[in-house]
Amino acid sequence: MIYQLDFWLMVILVLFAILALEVRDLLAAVGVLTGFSFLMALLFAKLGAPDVALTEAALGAGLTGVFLLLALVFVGRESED
Amino acid sequence: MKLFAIILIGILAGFVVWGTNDLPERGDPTSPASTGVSTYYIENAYTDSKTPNMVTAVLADYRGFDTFGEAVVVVAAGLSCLLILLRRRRREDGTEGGLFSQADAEKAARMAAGEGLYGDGT
Amino acid sequence: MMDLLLDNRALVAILVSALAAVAVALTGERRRNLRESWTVLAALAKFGIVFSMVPGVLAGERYEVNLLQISPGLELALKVDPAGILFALSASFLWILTSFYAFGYMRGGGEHKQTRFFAWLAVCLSATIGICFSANLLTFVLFYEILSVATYPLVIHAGSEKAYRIGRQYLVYAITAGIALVAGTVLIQNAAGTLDFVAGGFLEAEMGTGLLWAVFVCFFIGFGVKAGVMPIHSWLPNAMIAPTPVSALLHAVAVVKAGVFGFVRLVGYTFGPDLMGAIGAAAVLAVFAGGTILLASFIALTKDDLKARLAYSTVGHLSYIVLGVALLAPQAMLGAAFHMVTHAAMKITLFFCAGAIYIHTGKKKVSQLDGIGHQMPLTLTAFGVGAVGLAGVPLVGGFISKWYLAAGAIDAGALIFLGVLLVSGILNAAYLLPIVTRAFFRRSPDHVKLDEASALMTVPIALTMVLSIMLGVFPDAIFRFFSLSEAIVASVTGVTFGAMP
Amino acid sequence: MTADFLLSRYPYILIAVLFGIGLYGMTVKRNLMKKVIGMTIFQTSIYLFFIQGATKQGATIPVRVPEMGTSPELYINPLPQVIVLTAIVVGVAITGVALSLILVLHRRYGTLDEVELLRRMRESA
Amino acid sequence: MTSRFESVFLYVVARAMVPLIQVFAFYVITHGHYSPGGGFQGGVMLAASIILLRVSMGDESYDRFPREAGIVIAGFGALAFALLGFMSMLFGGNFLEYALAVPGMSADELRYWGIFFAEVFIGFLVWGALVAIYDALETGGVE
Amino acid sequence: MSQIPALIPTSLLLASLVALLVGLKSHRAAHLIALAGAVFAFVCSILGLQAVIQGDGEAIRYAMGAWVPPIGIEFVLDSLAAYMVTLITFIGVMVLIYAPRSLALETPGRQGMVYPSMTLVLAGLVGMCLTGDVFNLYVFLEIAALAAYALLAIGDRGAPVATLRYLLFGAVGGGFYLLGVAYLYFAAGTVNMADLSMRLPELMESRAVIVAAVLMVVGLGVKMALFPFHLWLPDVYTNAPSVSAGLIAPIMTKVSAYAIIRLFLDVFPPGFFTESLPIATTIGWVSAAGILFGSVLAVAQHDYRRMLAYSSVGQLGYIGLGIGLANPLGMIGGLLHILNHALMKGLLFMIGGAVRLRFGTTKIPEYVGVGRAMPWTMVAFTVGVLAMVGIPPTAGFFSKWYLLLGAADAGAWIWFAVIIASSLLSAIYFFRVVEMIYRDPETDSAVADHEPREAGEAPASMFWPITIMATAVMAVGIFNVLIVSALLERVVAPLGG
Repeated sequence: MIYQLDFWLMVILVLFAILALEVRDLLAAVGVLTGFSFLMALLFAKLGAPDVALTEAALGAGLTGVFLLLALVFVGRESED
Repeated sequence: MKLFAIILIGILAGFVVWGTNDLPERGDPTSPASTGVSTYYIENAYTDSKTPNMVTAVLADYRGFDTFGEAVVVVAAGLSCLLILLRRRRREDGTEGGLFSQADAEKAARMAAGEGLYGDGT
Repeated sequence: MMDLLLDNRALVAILVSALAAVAVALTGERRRNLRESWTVLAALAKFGIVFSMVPGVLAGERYEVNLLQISPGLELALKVDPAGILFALSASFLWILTSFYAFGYMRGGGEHKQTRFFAWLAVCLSATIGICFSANLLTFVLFYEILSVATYPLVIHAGSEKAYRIGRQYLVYAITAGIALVAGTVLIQNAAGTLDFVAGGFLEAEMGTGLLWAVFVCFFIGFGVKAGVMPIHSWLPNAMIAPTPVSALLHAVAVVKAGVFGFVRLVGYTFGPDLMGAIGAAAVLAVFAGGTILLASFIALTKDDLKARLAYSTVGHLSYIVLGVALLAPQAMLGAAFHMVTHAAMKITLFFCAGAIYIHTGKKKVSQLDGIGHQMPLTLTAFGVGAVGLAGVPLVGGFISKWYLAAGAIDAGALIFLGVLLVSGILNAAYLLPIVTRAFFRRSPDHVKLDEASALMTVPIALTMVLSIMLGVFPDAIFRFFSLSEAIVASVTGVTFGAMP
Repeated sequence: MTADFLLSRYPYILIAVLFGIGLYGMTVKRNLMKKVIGMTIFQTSIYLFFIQGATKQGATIPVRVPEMGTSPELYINPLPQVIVLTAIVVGVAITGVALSLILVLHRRYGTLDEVELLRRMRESA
Repeated sequence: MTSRFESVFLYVVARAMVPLIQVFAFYVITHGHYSPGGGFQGGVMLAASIILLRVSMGDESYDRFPREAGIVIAGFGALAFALLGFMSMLFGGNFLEYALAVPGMSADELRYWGIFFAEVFIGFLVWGALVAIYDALETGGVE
Repeated sequence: MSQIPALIPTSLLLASLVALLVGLKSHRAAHLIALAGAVFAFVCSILGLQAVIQGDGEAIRYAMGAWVPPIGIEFVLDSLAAYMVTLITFIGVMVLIYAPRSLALETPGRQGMVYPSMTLVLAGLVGMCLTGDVFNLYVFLEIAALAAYALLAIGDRGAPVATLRYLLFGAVGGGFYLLGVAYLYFAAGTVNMADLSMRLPELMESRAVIVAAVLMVVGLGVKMALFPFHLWLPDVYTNAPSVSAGLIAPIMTKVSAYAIIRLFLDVFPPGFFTESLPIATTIGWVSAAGILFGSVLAVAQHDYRRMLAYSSVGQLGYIGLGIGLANPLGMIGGLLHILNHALMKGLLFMIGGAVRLRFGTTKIPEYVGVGRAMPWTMVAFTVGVLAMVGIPPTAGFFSKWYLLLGAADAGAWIWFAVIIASSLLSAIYFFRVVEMIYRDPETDSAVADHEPREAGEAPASMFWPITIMATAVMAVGIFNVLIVSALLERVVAPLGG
């Protein structure tokens, strides 16, 4: 099956998404989210959208992560849920 | 409450999946999306603008206005962040510096009580 | 220019007082003489304009003005017909007298915010005349709502917590009524596709009994509130907290009569007597009116506050008119139309007197009035005339209208309502005449000397008294009220009366 | 039917799951940062929907290769990619604004718990 | 505060990397026609380079890239894009109709350059705006 | 002339960009540029409106970049769009004239950034109205939303919290809309509205289209603050600066309502929203619930702005009812209410700002004596209140009139009753304020413990916009038939009748 890679990528994406939301440490959550975005970029590339993949990698995985981390500097990394 | 939200989201997700039933098969080259406008872009992108990358051609030319709008969104976001966060920034030597510090509260109060379009006689 | 004004007399009659309101508001408190001359000028002009249309209307002329389209297929339109001019004539004539009386009253009492008072009074008059001359329901609703809102500042004039509370109550009633009217109007527009008043009615039985009943209920609420039909009357006695000229003009002549006039329009010009009878709505209306007459009279008996007593008397007498309309008999309708005028004249006399007594002596309660007839003989004489008139004694206007009402009740075969009329006549006498006897035949606890209120108040009182008597002796003199009443009945039912009584 | 459906539609199901997870994060989580993270996941799932719907069997990326010519079935549909490109930038812009709001309100109220925040806001009003 | 992380290594590496990143970013922007990439991606890279500068050099970086510069660059980028759109209107075309922007050139050539300039402007704009957002966030909501 | 559809949004965008750059140095120059842009856009909209009316409702179509749709993006100036655009730019001009003094008080030191944001909001909303492309609509939606977040967040202390909630709601709404666009695109292969309306009739049974319609309507419904999704609205308007509230409350939610109407009338096949799917009816029911909910809660409020916010929830329901009735009269009522409510709410929020400037309060019990202190402003206020309650001949009466006619026509008696009940409720909560402002601490025994208010009419730059808006409220009421017959009757023609 040529779509097998897609499938496993997507499953991992779902796991990452759940993880990003359920981890209590916000720093870890942001890290997982960055990983999520990066995998997503990979999937985009796999699906034949290199432009989008590049953008997602740069913006989603890169800058969003930086912004979130920057915010964490001020608001702290604890979360109650 | 939490359970209720999860059930609702589950129903929504189910609904979304239900809708995909009538979407074309995955990767179907005869689907409406593949046979619609996109064929024009694929066929003519190079002849119209000598640009091999069709995404760029569509982005900057055919749907250039979308991109313009998007550019404005980015600027709007930058502007919004500045508006929300940047008011006064204290430099290390204690002087008021940085962006946008023309008016402080006192001046504002004067302006509110004053005359003219901007409250200071002008 | 002159032609334009003459052609649009109906509109000019409305605008005159609106302009006066603006002029009054701009002139302000400091130049009060100038301010008051605006009021007088407008009142005279308005009366003149309305009066000038009377002969034409009697001759069959209908002055029409189409202002502008306000909704596709619906015009803001004015049309002067007998019913309208009858009401407009009485209101505009009494405004003249009220104006003078109000000058005396307000100055005598040193009331605050007189500018606001006179301006809103003028606006109310505009709206009232607008109601009179409305050619269709939408225009009617428009002026009706303006009247509701414009009355509010007058009701809260006193500025006390109680006044505001009553003002709120008034607003809730008035807005409810207005919304009910709008709802009914929408139903009619939806079913009939037209809103123009037609003598004899324009609704058809084919529209379905359910819909017609819904329309009737909406309008019953809409007009019933203003007309003080029980059980939705309770704002009216409370609203007597307003200054007496307001009570006099608005709660005896303009505002409440607007509700009654609405019933005239409803029965005579929207449903039509036949349809009203066919669906049974008339009977319901008559029962409510009859009940109100009796109940209000009984309540009036128990009231010690003079204005409250008069207020309940008003509630009762308004229902006379509603009853007359609801009986559907031509004679009753004639009586009802004429009672609109006679009741206005008599009740305004009574209110004027009450106000004069209050301003002059500070007395508000019936029980305080012992022997006051010796102090203010003219005022109390006028009061007596009004009282006997309301009770239905001949030679005063009330007799004639009651006579026709009674005749109509017999005609309609509704003898129970004849009984209601008779009982209430007795009750009327029972709650009004003791005041007169008290005033003249009991000895006052204080020392009394002849001391009338100022001429600004007594002259209007005398004039309204004369008017009341004139209506009883020569019902058709000068103003041609009786002919107009006959014209109404003729246009609605087709029945003409030969000679006058 | 179910097996077939799953085989051909599994991306949609997984996308819907991602969509649901994102929404769950936005609605149920009380921490505002978590909400923003949920928002990112939610938006990304929509981008994925676009991209994966645009795939075309036997087609290559939408960059013209001179030897292949420009037959429509040879290239993947570029339009959804453009749409997603635009949407990604919009999404990041929203995230940026959301974060700046979070900073301000954290400075003012000292908490990121939504319920607590609303309570404090009402109290101080 | 000179830097968030007092590290000479970071300082040196970052300073060395910034120009490289910028060069690559310009390459990405200008080669949007031929390969994946374009204004957005390149602009993000430019922004990333500045952010790296900020992280590694702290306040010193404001001398190289002032705080105001972000929004100004963004504004001018967007303004230039808008004027590019208006340009063809002057010659009777529609908004963003590159083919009419300059009389006397062939349509496809013009569109090529139109796309090129649009990408460049977008690159600048994204650069500026993202740096502006970063700068704003970096203040942490001072009041 | 043919450039008008493009000129309206682009001139606003240009103005905002220039104002942004200039605003870094001088907020005055930014104000003047923003104002100039708005005035220019307003003039253009008037010209466009005139052209549309003279052209018998024939739409002016404009292809961006001269790419014929569906290849490129199309802007369509038809009767409905011209109507909305004129309204938006009018409100924009008024608020921009009004803004400086209020901003100096409420957001000191940030004015230079506020003006470009205001024009951006206007540009986004105008673009949403004009665009003929469902995805372009999303882009403009987000432009307007982003600028609006900033404008709303700089208000009182609680503003950021409220705005973040709005942002999250808005993101969900935008996401739903975008997902709907995706379904629509994959089902029909195009994102152009005109093209879609040609292709969709044969796809009416497609589940994908059904899901697309539901998602798009729900997404826009969230943005519109339709009843269950209204939760963000009250806090946002309560904490926002007067200028932002005066700009955003009148038009922002309306434009989302407009987008739903646009989808209903022009994109999806006739009958799709009414027969295939009960979307219109559902909107009607939730709107009815929203009307009651908003009106009842408005009665309980003591903060002027909060009361207006809840009133907005109710009033938006009227527009929803117009959609729900789905007959010509009801739809005319809904569309007319977009205009009326925009004028009335804008007027009332602006007056709230003027009172705040002079007396520093937004609490209704502290409004005592304001009527004496700023008489003409309060005359305008009274006009606004009368319109909100629906007293003829103000504007508010006529939208209710058409809605009631439409409800009677459709036999929707419960909705009929809801409209009537809410009129009464709005009378209760608005006349409360009227009573308060006309009380006079000097002569009124009931409120003698209040300090007398010093005389202080709103400054001219605030007074004149308020006056013009109040006049417009009256004029739209009296001359509504011109609007209805020249524009709206054409718009609702697809509904038959």
